[in-house]
Amino acid sequence: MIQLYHVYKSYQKGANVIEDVSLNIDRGEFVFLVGASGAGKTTLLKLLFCAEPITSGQAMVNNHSLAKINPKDIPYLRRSIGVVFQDFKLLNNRTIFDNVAITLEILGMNRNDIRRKVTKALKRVGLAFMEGKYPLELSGGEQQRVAIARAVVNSPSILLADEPTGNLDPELSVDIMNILTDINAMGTTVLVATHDKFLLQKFMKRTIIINKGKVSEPI
Amino acid sequence: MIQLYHVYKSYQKGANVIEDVSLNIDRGEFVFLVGASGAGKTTLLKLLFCAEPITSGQAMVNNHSLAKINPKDIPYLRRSIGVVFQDFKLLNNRTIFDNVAITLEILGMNRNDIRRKVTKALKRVGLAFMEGKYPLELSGGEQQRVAIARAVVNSPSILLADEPTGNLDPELSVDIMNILTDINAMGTTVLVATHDKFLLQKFMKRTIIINKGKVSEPI
Amino acid sequence: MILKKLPYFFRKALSNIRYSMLVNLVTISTISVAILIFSTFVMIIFNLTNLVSRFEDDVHIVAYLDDEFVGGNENIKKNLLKLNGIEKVWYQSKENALKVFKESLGENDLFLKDIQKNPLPASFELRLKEGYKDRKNIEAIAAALRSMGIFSDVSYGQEWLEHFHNFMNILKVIGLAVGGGFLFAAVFIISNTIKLTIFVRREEIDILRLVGATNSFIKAPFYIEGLIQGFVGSVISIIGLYFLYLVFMAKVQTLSLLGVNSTSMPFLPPKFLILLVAFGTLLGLMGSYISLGEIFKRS
Amino acid sequence: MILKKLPYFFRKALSNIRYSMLVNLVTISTISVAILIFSTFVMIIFNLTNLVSRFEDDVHIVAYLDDEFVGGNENIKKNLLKLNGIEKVWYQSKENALKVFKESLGENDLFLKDIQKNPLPASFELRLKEGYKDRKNIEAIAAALRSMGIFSDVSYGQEWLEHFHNFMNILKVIGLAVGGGFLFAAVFIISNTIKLTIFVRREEIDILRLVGATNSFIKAPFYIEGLIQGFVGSVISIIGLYFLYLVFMAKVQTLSLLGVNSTSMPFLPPKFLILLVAFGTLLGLMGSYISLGEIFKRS
Ligand SMILES: Nc1ncnc2c1ncn2[C@@H]1O[C@H](COP(=O)(O)OP(=O)(O)OP(=O)(O)O)[C@@H](O)[C@H]1O
Ligand SMILES: Nc1ncnc2c1ncn2[C@@H]1O[C@H](COP(=O)(O)OP(=O)(O)OP(=O)(O)O)[C@@H](O)[C@H]1O
Ligand SMILES: [Mg+2]
Ligand SMILES: [Mg+2]
Repeated sequence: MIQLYHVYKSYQKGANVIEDVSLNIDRGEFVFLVGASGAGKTTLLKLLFCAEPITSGQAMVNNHSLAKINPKDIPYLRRSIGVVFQDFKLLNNRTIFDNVAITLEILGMNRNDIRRKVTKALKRVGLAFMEGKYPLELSGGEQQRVAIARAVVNSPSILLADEPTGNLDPELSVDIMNILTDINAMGTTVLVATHDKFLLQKFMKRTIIINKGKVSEPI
Repeated sequence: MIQLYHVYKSYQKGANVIEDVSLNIDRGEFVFLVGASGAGKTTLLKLLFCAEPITSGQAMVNNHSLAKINPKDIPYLRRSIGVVFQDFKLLNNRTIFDNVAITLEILGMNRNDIRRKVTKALKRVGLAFMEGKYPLELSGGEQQRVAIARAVVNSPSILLADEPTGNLDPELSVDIMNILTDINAMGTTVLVATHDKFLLQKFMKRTIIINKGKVSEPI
Repeated sequence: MILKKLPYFFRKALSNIRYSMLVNLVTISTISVAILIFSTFVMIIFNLTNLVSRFEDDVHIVAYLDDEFVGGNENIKKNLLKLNGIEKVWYQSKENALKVFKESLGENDLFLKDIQKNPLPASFELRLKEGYKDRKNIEAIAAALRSMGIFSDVSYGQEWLEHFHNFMNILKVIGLAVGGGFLFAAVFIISNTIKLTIFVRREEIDILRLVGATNSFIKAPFYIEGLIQGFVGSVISIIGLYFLYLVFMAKVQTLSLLGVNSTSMPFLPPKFLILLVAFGTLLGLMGSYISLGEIFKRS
Repeated sequence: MILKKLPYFFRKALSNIRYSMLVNLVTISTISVAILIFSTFVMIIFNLTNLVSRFEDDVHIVAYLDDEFVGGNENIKKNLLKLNGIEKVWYQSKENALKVFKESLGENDLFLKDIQKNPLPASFELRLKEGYKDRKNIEAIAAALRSMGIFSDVSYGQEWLEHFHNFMNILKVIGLAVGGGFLFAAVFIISNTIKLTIFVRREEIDILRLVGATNSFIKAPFYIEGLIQGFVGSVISIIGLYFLYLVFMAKVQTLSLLGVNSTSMPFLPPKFLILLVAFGTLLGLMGSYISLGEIFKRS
């Protein structure tokens, strides 16, 4: 599903943020990505959905080669990947419902299906009653859950979650992680960047450690 | 320093987000504010620096009555309060240095003092070498630390930190908390909203629990 | 594919307009003003052209019969009517000419007291058909008349025509320059404004891209929004223009200038109004198109 | 207090401009175009006024001496010069008048062949001083001349003056209307554009308020930014105007229209240019002022 082979990424010349990363994540896996602040977690995820180009190396995501992908194909790659952004990236001038619906509208789904799916996703994250509100009227944790709902609403084949519980209390964090493991059980490959040691311990999953751009795995 | 007396806050009529909160925080105290997502932590903090008006009740912050404050005095109240916003609120078109310097520029401090103080604050949060970068070139945790640096740079008499470690790994979180306790030791009243049970346990401080807008304290 | 989604894009555009009401109000009002300037100019040019064509109506040729020529003027008249572009011919005899001249002098006929012989020639006045009143045709007809050999002089206000021609040339140059300038200004200001409104929403665009929207999916609602802005803006500007027109006419009538009235200075005909709205709508669309192109290239 | 911080605000404004280059380019270019339109209009009006004042130079009065009056014309001349507003006086005798008339007829002096008595009167031509060439003064002088009782007729191109007066009236109405319209359009478009640019930065404004900046602290750099935008925009528009002027003059000269040249149609004098720049700068400032007011009231 995700294969990286000697991947490098630098924003400015000289400073490698991702350094010689080789990595293989199979279809249906659930993987934690951990590392200190600034280690490169977000950058690594960004590479996977083409938010940033890789500087060198080879990478395959969902049968697309990241190094050689045609710009026209990027939207289609992204549609198969659900992303929970660290900073949520909600549209402040659209309602919660519309924010979650975007993913489905992009696919050209009809309005009834959209309503059904969005309502279900919002219910799952405990925000069904907030669908008419706007992001800025929500608490930090609520916004984060909207972002999660948007990422999972279409049962993507890959789910990238960047610090998805940073603004959530421990109980909610477990709820959310349960949603992610559920979706994983249904076939989605899940990659979660997190700082939360508690979650790592509670959900014993494959863990990739990233340190100053270099990855390693504890055995 | 901070006194609330039967304070209510509602964004829409009928739904109280803060309900009948009475609270007293003395000069020099260090207080944790904990509660589930959407409990009203951020809202409570917003009341204190006049980002939102209180709906009813009485409140005194730094000798200003929040219910009766003259809009012209609000900037001066805010200058005595350092705030770490849950969503950072950095200026994306200014450098890290300039972002931290704002608080001091507002006070009309001279450039040398500003340079000295900002450099020191950035060093404290481990970002001295990033002063020329822009917020969007920083990782989530780095941005959060810039927000912290901005809040503490002027040694305010009150520090309100909303989830200041949500994007930080456990080690850094402890570092940051140490900064906050240091600043507290020098006289600043500190109020930290957090979900992080680990921090609560490690730093045994007065803890206020907020649940659906109502506060209580474990004895 | 895109066409099938048109209703969706339209809904989206409308809700975008609702979402960012302030920005849209600003944009639409700027478009209105820009087009108002341009359409005011169009109206002025339109009326000037009208006026000029009424000047042209006056154009005629006078052919003075040679005193030595003797012959039936009815015959000549028939021949003249056979010429290309002649609508009507009047004959004026020598006696008649002197009478008219005397009348025009009124009591100041100091010089005529002592006259023994009528010095004025008989003449034919020729009215021209529509389409033959331009300089070229007039000169051609005059040449034809001269070549008949029976006229001592052919006059068609050469000097006046020369001036008129010059004036029209200046008008053309100024009209093209000013009109082009206004057009450019309108296009420029509108596309600049739309650029800003899109810039206000660059974050939205970025987010849409990140969640897998194709460029055309993102752009389509903006195009439609630009289209609507251009349409509404130009309709408003036409309403404004009409209002200005009414105010101007009222003002002009109280000052009773040159007998200007709504017949001599009509409002733009519907054809022009439709063209202006179409033009404004197109500008809105183009503005979005160009601005989006730039913003997409940038990132 | 605020004044002391001026250098700081200036630095801030400059770095803001640098930070949001795109938005500033858009704003400045819009301002340029808006002011360009207005200043083009100012230039046209300026030249028209120039032209008109040259028409006025031609204004003079001719007083025809009564044939029955006998007396020294030198004496009359002296008296005439004593009248208010007279600059120069020329005398033309009866004989001279006839000579000039004959010359003007050239070979067509059909009527004069048989003349026995010179019908033309002697006359005085009066040139007026600057400031006395308007209708009112002319008519006053004419009345004074008539009341002297020695002139059979006083002529000062009454009809022409009438037409001229009418024309000037129309010009004034149109000039005021169009000028006012352009002015309004420029003000409106500029303040709208600045509103958008400030709207682009509303988040920045919100953040500054949250960290304790006073309104004036937040606004000052925007004012200065608006000022700079207005200044740069209007300087650019003047450069553009000059360029247009050169192009127009070149075009006009190749078409050799009406002997227009750089003396008869000069560029705007420095005083006007300075006024235009001052006006543009003020507009930029006012635009920021109004827009900020609105945005601050909103929140
Ligand atoms: N757009 C950018 N331009 C330049 N440098 C960048 C950019 N984005 C990230 N960086 C740098 O790359 C490094 C890794 O950033 P990244 O966001 O991947 O870290 P992270 O592991 O997600 O950290 P965190 O846990 O704080 O979110 C950081 O030091 C950051 O400053
Ligand atoms: N501007 C607003 N308009 C309407 N409702 C709001 C607004 N801001 C917050 N709320 C609501 O008030 C409640 C409390 O929000 P608040 O942000 O105070 O929660 P919080 O305790 O900070 O939660 P979190 O831990 O998720 O940040 C939430 O249910 C939220 O939806
Ligand atoms: Mg990150
Ligand atoms: Mg909160």
